[in-house]
Amino acid sequence: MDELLLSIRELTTQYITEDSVVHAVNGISLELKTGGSVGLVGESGAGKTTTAYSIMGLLPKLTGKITGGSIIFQGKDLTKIPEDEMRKIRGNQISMIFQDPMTSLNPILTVGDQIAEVLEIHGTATKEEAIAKAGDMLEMVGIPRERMHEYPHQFSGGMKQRVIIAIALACNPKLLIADEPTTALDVTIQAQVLRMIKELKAKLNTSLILISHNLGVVAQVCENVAIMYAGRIVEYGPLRQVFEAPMHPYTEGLLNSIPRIELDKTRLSPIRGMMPDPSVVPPGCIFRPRCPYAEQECAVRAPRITEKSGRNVMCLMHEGIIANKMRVDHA
Amino acid sequence: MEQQMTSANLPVSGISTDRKRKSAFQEFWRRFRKNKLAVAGLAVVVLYILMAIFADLFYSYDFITQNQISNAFAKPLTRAEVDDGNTTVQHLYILGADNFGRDILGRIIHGARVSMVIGFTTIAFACIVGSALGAIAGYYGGKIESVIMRGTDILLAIPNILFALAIVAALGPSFQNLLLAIGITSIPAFVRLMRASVLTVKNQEFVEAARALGARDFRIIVRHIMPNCMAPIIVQATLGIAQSILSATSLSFLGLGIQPPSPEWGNMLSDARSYISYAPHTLLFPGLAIMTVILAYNLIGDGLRDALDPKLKR
Amino acid sequence: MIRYIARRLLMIIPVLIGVTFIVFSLTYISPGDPARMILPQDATDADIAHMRHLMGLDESFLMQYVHFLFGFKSPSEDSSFSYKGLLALDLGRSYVSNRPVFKTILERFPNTALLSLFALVLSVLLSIPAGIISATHQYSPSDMVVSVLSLLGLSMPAFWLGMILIWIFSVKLRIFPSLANPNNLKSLVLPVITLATMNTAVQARMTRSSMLEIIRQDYIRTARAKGLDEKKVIRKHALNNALIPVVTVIGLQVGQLLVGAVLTETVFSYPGIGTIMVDAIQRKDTPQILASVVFVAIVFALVNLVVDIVYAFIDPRIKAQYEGMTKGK
Amino acid sequence: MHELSGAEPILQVKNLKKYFHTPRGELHAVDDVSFEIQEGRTLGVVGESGCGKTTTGRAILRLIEPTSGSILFDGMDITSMDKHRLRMIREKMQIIFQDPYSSLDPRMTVSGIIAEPLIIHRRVSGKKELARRVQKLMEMVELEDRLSSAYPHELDGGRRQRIGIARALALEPKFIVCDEPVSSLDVSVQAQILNLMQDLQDQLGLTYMFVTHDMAVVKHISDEIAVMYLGQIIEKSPAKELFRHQYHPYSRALISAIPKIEAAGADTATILKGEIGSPIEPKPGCRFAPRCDYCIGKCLSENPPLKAVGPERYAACWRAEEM
Repeated sequence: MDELLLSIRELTTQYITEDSVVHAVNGISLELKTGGSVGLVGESGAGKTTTAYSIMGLLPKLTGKITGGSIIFQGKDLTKIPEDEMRKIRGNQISMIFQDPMTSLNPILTVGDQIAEVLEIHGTATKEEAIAKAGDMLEMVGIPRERMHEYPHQFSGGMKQRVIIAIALACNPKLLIADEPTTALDVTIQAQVLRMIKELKAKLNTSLILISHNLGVVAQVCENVAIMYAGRIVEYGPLRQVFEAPMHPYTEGLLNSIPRIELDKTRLSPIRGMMPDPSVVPPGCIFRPRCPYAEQECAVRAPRITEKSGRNVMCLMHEGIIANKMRVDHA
Repeated sequence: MEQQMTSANLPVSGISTDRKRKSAFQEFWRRFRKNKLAVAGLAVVVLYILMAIFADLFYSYDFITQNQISNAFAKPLTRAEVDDGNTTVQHLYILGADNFGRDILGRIIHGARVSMVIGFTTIAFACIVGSALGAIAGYYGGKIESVIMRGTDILLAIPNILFALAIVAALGPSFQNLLLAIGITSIPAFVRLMRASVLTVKNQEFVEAARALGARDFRIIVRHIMPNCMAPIIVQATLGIAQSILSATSLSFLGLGIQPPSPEWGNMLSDARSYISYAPHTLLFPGLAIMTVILAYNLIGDGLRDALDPKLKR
Repeated sequence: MIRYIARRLLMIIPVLIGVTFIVFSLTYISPGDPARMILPQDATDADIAHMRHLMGLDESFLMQYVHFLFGFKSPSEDSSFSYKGLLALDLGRSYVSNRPVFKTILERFPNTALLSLFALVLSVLLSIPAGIISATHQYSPSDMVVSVLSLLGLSMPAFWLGMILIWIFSVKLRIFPSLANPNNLKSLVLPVITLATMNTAVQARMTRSSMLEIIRQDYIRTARAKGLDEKKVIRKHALNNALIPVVTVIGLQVGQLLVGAVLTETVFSYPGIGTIMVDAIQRKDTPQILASVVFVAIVFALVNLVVDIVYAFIDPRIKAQYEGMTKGK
Repeated sequence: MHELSGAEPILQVKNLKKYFHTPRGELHAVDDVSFEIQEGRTLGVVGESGCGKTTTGRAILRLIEPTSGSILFDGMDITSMDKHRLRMIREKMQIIFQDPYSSLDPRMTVSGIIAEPLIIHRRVSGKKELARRVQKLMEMVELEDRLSSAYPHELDGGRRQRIGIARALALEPKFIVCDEPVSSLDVSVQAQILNLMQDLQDQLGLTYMFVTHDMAVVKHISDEIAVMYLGQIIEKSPAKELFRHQYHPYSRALISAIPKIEAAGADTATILKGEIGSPIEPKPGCRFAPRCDYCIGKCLSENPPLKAVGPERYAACWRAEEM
């Protein structure tokens, strides 16, 4: 099964408020095959979650707006279809898992009801069947089915995240978007949940977009990785290649910033400076002020996506406009 | 000792420029000003305060308490002769006259004085006492807290005007007793609010940081906790003034507040009640006066809430 | 659950003791001397002292409070000076009518309860939908209308509103009578509207802000992500959670209704507990005032008890909090 | 006095306990913890949520009153100190907090926050000197001078954490409890702050107790690491050694659970069964036993003490030698 499931082209999403326009996502393109997986990596404010909300059609109504590009899912452009149709896709063909399991479940409904609800909405079951299936789903995520009559506050954080995964996978979706699914969890629980996601993904042949700031988490689960910076995908490619030999200075900086247990580093080499203000878009390369390799040309010419041996990178060094000063073996 | 004085008096923010400190207020003002209704409310309140202060410039107190029976129930905009001491003069009743022929506008203007005084004094009292009790309860907890909070529960168990009613009934209707009654019944709201915000702020790490630095309780409460609890208290004070004015007029309406012939809005309405059918203007204008001022305070309260809400910041 | 209710019941006892103590203290310090009020103008000091003894007024403050709670047996043959105490719902007789005070209260209370109940139902029916529409259509014209109306309602003194309604509907249009009595439903329309206005305003504002708060919660986003349509998101996920604080407010509003009833009943000359109180205060009828205030406070406390219990039924977290506590012991 | 003898521990914690009363029973947040830290070194305290690492840090500064046990700082017993002497000792011991958003008073300016310790302890005698000292501190943590009159909410997380560090350094302490100081920061900023903290330690000879849940961070910054589980230290070891070999099954699982970048796709994690137990009235026996694959009968009845299992290595496991 190598067919294209999702194809995002030049997606641009903005938050428009009285005072300013926040350019959250600036023309990103991304493709995902059926059964494939891609990790979206970046720091806060990189536009990862906005990308997910754009796909789900869950942008805040009053402020968030897709201002350009398309999201083609199984031949349909999700940015164009009416809300009614989008609703039939949401939770059914595309599901999402959120960061904070503590607040993502309705406190006054039992977990069983909350799982059964999604089955009822999408007409896959009668009430009784839905409840029975909800029990199956709980068991699938490793929770005894008897606990379906309990309320969220009776579950630990890790257990709640399992319930949320059960909700997301109940309708056997084609695409699962996991937004920092383990960030709020402890390491040992994270390991449990990650393994479960991986196993269920393989079992159900679901495609996965995993959003995380943790490079290790993405490395555990995804085949491909997209590195996001200031609303752009600055580097994309097979995960191992990207992490072993980053082509974009930001990816390199990111890898140099994190302490790693496999390496005995005595000193880290952080990226200098801060993420730019997303309401101001300067000309040239957005990473230039923080880039150790930047030249004058970078201030005026915006880099384009360059394809190189199956990988995409957005940097003038790879367009051949300025000299490539990066050492390939960064580690 | 001297050493202690000099360093204790050293303002922490002495280093920061005044420009920046002002900007915190400017920031607040910028947000408040966006809310046009709140600004209108503020304008109305300022107007009423000016009216209260300069009431004698418009109508002398003697004049508006003096009966002019011949002009009873004069309609608005009637020009009539009134007895001014020894002479008779022509007088324009802008909003008409009441059952004793007294000028309604004059009485409303003088009534503003009574209402403003009641609103400010009762709430100032309740705010100081209530916030202090609430802060102590929230900060120290334990037995002190239980005592304060049980006391508050008891006060809250008697619906507020009813409690004021009981106080006035026991002590007799007078201006002081009215202030006392409304002041006391306004306390619990401040206690609860202050305690709740102190509990929230107390557990913030910056308070723990101050303690780790070796700051004393007094400094922690005054410098760190209180300033961060003020927003809801300011909002409550504003809404409290509205509530206080409403309670005072209600009690006066029942004949338990300000006693005639003092000009007071509730009183005026109490008199007007008997003449609804043939002098509705005696009913209409004092009521409108109450409503506008209470509305104004409520609008300011809402505006303050939005402008001070930390959740909306950033 | 039964334990929870029992615990809540126990918790209102100190509150009631406090309330009765405060009200009793207030009458104790009040300057008028009941003995002098009962006796004719020309009574001598000795007569008054004797009467004070007969009424139990010569005893210590604490003793009098004990009498107030548990009853007083007068040394006089005139049984009207004796009473069985608050616990037996007997606080003696009115100085004015010479009837047992609680008899009057219990006779009139159903009238007040009827009025308040109508007002409560009306305000709930109006305010909750209004608050929801307002919150779910934030910044829309309907939100503006609800916000402005609720602000006006909040700012209008009930007694003034009542009189304005009388002027329009009784005097001008002659649709409804200006005097209300419990046997004539039509006469209750104006007082019910008068009484309900403030509550409706408060509840609508509360529902709106509670709803706006809930709509921002993560689990609402989860519900949307399931593909639920907006109406169901509101009905099934947002509403129940948003109503939890609203229920508390409604409980507190009952107190406001009882207060409002005093004013409304006065305006419409309605024979309820409010008019009893106002009459009693004007005539310095101490036992009657005392009994009325204590009675209302007890009713208020019981209503809030019921609200707390309802609360625990709606919100499983509260129930669990309590069950967890008992399990530990 | 002790500066000359480097082997002398600056902090000694003996049998520290902190129990909280809860409606469900006694919560053993910290249960008999002992350790010491040598001057100028960093002890990393690591564990998952609810393991008692934060409580330990706060109890050492007596921000939380310990239930029992003793804390010796520079040879002085802190646990028995009265309020006055405690305030004095706090000049020498400071804390840096996790959340740079809630640890700074939102109504104070940057310079006001940094100046506060100097004012409380009357370290300066005039406005000018105060301003100079604040400026120097800001320089030390690489905060731009122009920010001195800014409010915390106007700044990003990294800069806020620098303010917190400057405030802690103002009184020239010897020892700092760092409570998850980089956990809420983005990776690039996290690296900047970690480097800053290391530089300051070198310059000023600081001793750190570094509390965190992040294994990679703790390995990077610590000389020695104590692993905590349900209120107890279950393994203690020089930092690098710990990652080569673990004597306690929990440490082993913890380390194997860290998602590694190198091992992309290859899932090597040892998955622990179940979840962390309840610290409320713990059952006798090893606290980790219910989740442990190596559990034997003895583990269920007797709680293993922390004992030496190698040079500078300690573990609290009956089967440590077999591991």
